[in-house]
Amino acid sequence: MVGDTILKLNHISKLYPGVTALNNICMEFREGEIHAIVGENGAGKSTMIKTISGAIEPTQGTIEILGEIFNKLSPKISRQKGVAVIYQEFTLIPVLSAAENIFMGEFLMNGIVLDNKEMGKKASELFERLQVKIDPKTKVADLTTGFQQIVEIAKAISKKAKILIMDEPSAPLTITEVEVMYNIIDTLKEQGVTIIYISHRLEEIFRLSDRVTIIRDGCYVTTLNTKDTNKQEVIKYMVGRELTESYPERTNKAAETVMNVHNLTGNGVKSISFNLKRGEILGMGGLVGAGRTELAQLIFGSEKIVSGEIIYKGKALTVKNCEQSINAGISMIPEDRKRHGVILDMTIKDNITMPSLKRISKRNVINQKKEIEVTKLYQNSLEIKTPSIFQYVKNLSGGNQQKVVLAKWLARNPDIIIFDEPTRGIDVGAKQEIYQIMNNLANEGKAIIMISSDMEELIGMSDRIVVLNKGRMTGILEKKDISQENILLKAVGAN
Amino acid sequence: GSKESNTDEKSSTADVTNTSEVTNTAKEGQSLDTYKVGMTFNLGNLTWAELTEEAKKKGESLGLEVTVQNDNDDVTTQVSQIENFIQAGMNAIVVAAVESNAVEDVCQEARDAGIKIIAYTQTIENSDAQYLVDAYNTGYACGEAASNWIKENYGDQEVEWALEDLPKYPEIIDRANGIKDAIAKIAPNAKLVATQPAEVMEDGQKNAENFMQSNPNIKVICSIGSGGGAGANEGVKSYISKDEYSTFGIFGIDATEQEIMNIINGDPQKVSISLGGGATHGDVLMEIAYNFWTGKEQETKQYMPITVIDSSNAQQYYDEHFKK
Amino acid sequence: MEKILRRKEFGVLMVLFALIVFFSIVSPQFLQAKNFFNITKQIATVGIVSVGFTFVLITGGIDLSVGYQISLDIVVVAVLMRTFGVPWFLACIIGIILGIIIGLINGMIIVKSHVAPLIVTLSMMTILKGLSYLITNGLAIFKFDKSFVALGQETIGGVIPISLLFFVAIIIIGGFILNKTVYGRYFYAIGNNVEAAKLSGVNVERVQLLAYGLCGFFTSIGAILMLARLNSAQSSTGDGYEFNSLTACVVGGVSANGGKGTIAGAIIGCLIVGVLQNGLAIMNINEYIQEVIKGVVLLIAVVYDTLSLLRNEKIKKIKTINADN
Amino acid sequence: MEKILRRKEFGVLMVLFALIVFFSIVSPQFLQAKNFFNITKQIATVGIVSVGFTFVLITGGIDLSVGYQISLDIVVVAVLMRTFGVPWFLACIIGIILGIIIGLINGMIIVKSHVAPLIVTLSMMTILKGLSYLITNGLAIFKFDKSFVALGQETIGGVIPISLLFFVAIIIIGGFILNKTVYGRYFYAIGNNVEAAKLSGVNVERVQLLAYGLCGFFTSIGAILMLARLNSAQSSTGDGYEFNSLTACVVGGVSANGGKGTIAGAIIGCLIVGVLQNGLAIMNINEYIQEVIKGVVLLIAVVYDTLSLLRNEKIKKIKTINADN
Ligand SMILES: Nc1ncnc2c1ncn2[C@@H]1O[C@H](COP(=O)(O)OP(=O)(O)OP(=O)(O)O)[C@@H](O)[C@H]1O
Ligand SMILES: Nc1ncnc2c1ncn2[C@@H]1O[C@H](COP(=O)(O)OP(=O)(O)OP(=O)(O)O)[C@@H](O)[C@H]1O
Ligand SMILES: [Mg+2]
Ligand SMILES: [Mg+2]
Repeated sequence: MVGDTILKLNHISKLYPGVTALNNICMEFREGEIHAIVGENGAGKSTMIKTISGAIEPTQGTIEILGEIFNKLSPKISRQKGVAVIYQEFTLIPVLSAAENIFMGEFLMNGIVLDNKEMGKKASELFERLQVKIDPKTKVADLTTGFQQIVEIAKAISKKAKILIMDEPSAPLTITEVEVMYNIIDTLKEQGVTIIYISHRLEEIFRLSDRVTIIRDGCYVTTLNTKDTNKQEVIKYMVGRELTESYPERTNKAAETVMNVHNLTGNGVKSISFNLKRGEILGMGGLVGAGRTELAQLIFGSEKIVSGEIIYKGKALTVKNCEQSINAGISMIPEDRKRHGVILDMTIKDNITMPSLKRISKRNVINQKKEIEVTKLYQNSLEIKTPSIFQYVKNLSGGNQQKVVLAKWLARNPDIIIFDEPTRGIDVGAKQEIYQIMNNLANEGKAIIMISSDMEELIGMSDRIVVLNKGRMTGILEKKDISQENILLKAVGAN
Repeated sequence: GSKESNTDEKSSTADVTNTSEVTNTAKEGQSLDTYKVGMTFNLGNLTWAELTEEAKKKGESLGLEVTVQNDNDDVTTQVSQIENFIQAGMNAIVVAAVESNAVEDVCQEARDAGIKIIAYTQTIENSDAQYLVDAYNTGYACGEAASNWIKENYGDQEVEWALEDLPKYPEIIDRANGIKDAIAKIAPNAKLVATQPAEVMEDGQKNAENFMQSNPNIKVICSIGSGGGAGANEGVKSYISKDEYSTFGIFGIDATEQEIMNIINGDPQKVSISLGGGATHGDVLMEIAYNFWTGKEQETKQYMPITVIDSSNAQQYYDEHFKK
Repeated sequence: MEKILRRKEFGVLMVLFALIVFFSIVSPQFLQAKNFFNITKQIATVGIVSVGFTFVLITGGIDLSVGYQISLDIVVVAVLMRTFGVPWFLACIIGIILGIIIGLINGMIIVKSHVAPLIVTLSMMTILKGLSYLITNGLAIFKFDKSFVALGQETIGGVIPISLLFFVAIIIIGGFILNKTVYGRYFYAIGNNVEAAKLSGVNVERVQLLAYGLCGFFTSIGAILMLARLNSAQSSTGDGYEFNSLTACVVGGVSANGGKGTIAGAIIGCLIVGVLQNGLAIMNINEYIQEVIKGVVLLIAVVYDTLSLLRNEKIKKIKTINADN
Repeated sequence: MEKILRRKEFGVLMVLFALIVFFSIVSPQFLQAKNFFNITKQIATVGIVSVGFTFVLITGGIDLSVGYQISLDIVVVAVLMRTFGVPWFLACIIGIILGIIIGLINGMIIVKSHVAPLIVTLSMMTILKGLSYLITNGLAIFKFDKSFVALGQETIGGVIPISLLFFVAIIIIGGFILNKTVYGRYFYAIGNNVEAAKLSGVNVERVQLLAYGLCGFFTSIGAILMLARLNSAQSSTGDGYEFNSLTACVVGGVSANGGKGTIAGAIIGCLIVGVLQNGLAIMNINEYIQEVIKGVVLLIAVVYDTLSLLRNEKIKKIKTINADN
């Protein structure tokens, strides 16, 4: 039941200082289709979405919704025209309840008073449709990232949208939740909603979409019928060259144990025990809220240990804060890149040298020459795409931001690196590069802990996998036992 | 024991006769053994800080229980403080009104509760006693001293002068008018070339520098208070050499220790008008309160003495008031 | 809702109770109905201003001009009544309109220029100060209509001050706006995440404008009550009220960074400051030591409040662990 | 680096130049070396305090106690010299140590209790005020050693005030700390994103402590210069300096939300305020009108500054378009 053109972009360009985010894009979307958009990090996908939703004004070009032509839109007009958006960045207000967030901007009223009852009821209905149990009265701040994302979805579909745009909606979700979301999308499609779907997970594109449009460096490349194409072809259009999606082999085998974790308890996790060897990648699996991030924080020393101990290099590790654990040789790439990984309003150089600043200083006076040297070194080796190392990190695309985070820890030369969702929201090309870097690090004899909700990646990269369920360790899988089924069994707590 | 010593103090400090009036003036619930006096003052003001310190000492010697509150120069705070004094069961309240009209109603409330209101510096209609400054004449005395100095040193020459005023307070506006009128009358050839407000010394100093910059020929600066006077003294010294000190005249009001020292040291400051000094006022106010306690008759309105302090009497004034 | 409220303001409420208990024990005059009404009269203006201030703080802004807004408001109302013989009721309405206009001007400049509210309202403070002094020349204007003065001084049935009624009414209106209306939600939304609010279709500019306008509105009402209480208008009167309101709000848990706080909290903050001042004054303590005590108590109050909040969160975390097992 | 700096402060620098040109035209006395030194003497203290204030603001904090820090510092130094006969040099050192200690106490409370800096330093302000008055009983202490007073009043070669040398030295030290040292970088990092900074191994507590300590240090130096200039110590002296410093910093583009600003900006801010005050005073304009003008000029200055930043970005955009085609 795919019908006429519902939305059309005419010669859309968007320029930022030093960056052409969109370059003369022309394309159209048909009523009732699921239209996927793919492209590398920084290709301009989010920017395009934002011109449609009215969040930003295009520098040039017009947008046509149902035959009506606009030079620019505002969030309000766009929504009146039936466009609803799930942005890549959260648009929830943490202190307000789930129900209030869903109706933000269009509250239900009872006279001049907010109709909280009705909103609560409607929200409950929405959550039922989405098959999740969330109390509409819960403050969003008290929900986990996964549930927050579901509130975002509920918020978008509450609007009876004709066009629903989803910018990487699955990034913060784990497998079970993604399934739930697929079902929602299928239902919406049946109802005739046009869906624009952006994702770096190609399997999703092939599972869901009718057509797929590829964007590269702000330019429109092509639009394909999904059933007439394959992953290889899409990737080729995306990166402009042949690239195979695979997990590189490691030469070096795990050697001596560098860290022993005994009965570690605190920060919401309990009685965790495992060991970590040089040269291995230890995976961590589990459902959303299993407490993997919490465990990582305990090991990294950013949260307090209540009981249990960590033996590191033969000695008990007693650190009071991150500074001490970093000095001991442990580092962490956090899952929330924008909030914890980088400082958006500082330059690439300042971000990369932040953990090693004291090393390139004499009596606390920074050796600026050396600082630039170090930055350039890692900019080149990780191929961070930027006009200048003095660029603010906020102006980089997600993948390049993640590389900045990597660079800042590589510059510190740690022994143990914890990767928490290292490829979330990162394009295939950059993913491969990050896998390669992880492998190189393991080969160099570093010990790596990798938390990932991407099952394929977890299986592909890990030597062993620790599985958590509700803050408890339910098992550790050796290489030979690793399979999707085994991980899921342990993740849901079945023994 | 304390009661006897209080009685001793009483007879030694004032010729008091314990009449039956004491019982008449005291209201029910107010103890006759103690007499509680509340004072609400802006303690950022040097003279008043000195006043309240002396009042506490003097009060103690008279057997009065003195409580001081800092109104921070804020009328609403002051009104609240008077309300709190009423609540706390004071027998008398000394009010240095930030703005007299604003405290009228609450003062009446206090009097209805049998509390004596003693107004200080500013007229309060609803008061039982007032200790006032004749603002205009104080200013006039300052202007007069400046005029005489101009005539002595510059004759009928056209001399430029500047004024440090503070038009935030009505009473101070009167002082400024007094200064201006006196000079216009006695030294009509003197020309007022600049006016800036000064509350504290820092303002006074900054003003003087700016005056000297904009009008280098200024020979006289008059100020409505001691901040302007002592501040101008420091400011002017950075513009003229030591041997020029005698050709420059600064005329202040309040006669603080610092101003008197300036005069004694032969600085540009030539005169300050004394209104008796903070310490003296503290004594007077406590005596007024004491008289209410004992029921002794007194004038309902008293004025502060206006005395010109110049090089002839500065040392003597210093010895009397400040020598420790 | 009620539970959250109770939890959030619990710490400061405890501090307030502790103060009241302490002062009641040490001074017999403190715990009297009369004194309670004294305190409410004394904090009525700062309390009413704080309601508007809370709105602005929640949106992530600040209004340092409220002090001299008060000055200008009372001076204008006074001149209208005394110089132009305008009936007091009409004069008050004009004063309130003036307050709203000043608030809207603040809001308009902030919204249109994107300059930090701090500096816009700081400049506005200076401008309003100058204007207010220009009108009065620094002199006081006084003696108003009896029925007007009654607003600030009289009581109903010889007990309840009229100003307390106004105060309570404003608290109810403020609480209503913040909790029950769309705009209350928008204030929080903007203060928490202005970008997200914008993307959700909230007209951020209009809502900010509203917050400053309401602040001007409430401030003018507070100003009028103060004028009636003092029965005299002077340009220096409002000086420092921005500090007092800020202190009350922040003590009461309204975040100066936006997005957090309640009217109840702000009012408890006002009460803590008011009780502290009143209690210390009644106790007859050296005036300078009073200042030190005031500072120390405020500090203890907020530290206690923050720590009790933190502890609450810890308990919650521990509870989750236990519940899971 | 230099380019970025130049761009950032360009707007306010233009405002400063415009003011100087204007005053030079309307009043011949304005543009004299002597007057330039006057202005620097007049703003030396607020300027020096603003350097420390900038540090604190950049870390995302605020120190409202600087005003009464000044009062306590000068009163203590004065008492040491006059009452205890301590040599002035030693007294100054003790004063500076006192300043550092006060700063560290502020920092310690903020770091350990996680209470908002605004309210901690507001309480501290009240405490310091009380202490300072307790020491002096509100009275003035004056007439100090000639060589001490020279620091604030004398000139070198009859032209350059000694206080200007101190001022310049402090600016250089402040700029050095902020731009060249590890800690300067950490200040920005914390102010921008305290979580990310912590996870990058920045010892946030230590760095915050340092910022407040430095603020106390610079404030005490400013206080000593002021004492020497006034040749008199009084507890009310420092009142309002927190406002003056805040104004100067914010006018100069230091963000009150942390993470943004430079020493150069803060000093330009001080100069704008200082020149404005001096120029208007020299013009001998009615003081109420002066207030209004001051407010309006400040407002125009910051609006112009913000808009010119926005425009800059637009201009760059247009350039990019042209370059692309
Ligand atoms: N506000 C901005 N200022 C400057 N440059 C920007 C801004 N927003 C985006 N860009 C740049 O525009 C380009 C396109 O960014 P956009 O976020 O649309 O990419 P994307 O395709 O969504 O990438 P990702 O997959 O990482 O989300 C990038 O190079 C980015 O650095
Ligand atoms: N339904 C829920 N509602 C609220 N909080 C929850 C819920 N489920 C778990 N949590 C809390 O969330 C935290 C763990 O969430 P988090 O998402 O960080 O875990 P994770 O294993 O790292 O998951 P992710 O796969 O997202 O990385 C724990 O503190 C847990 O108590
Ligand atoms: Mg994107
Ligand atoms: Mg996680």
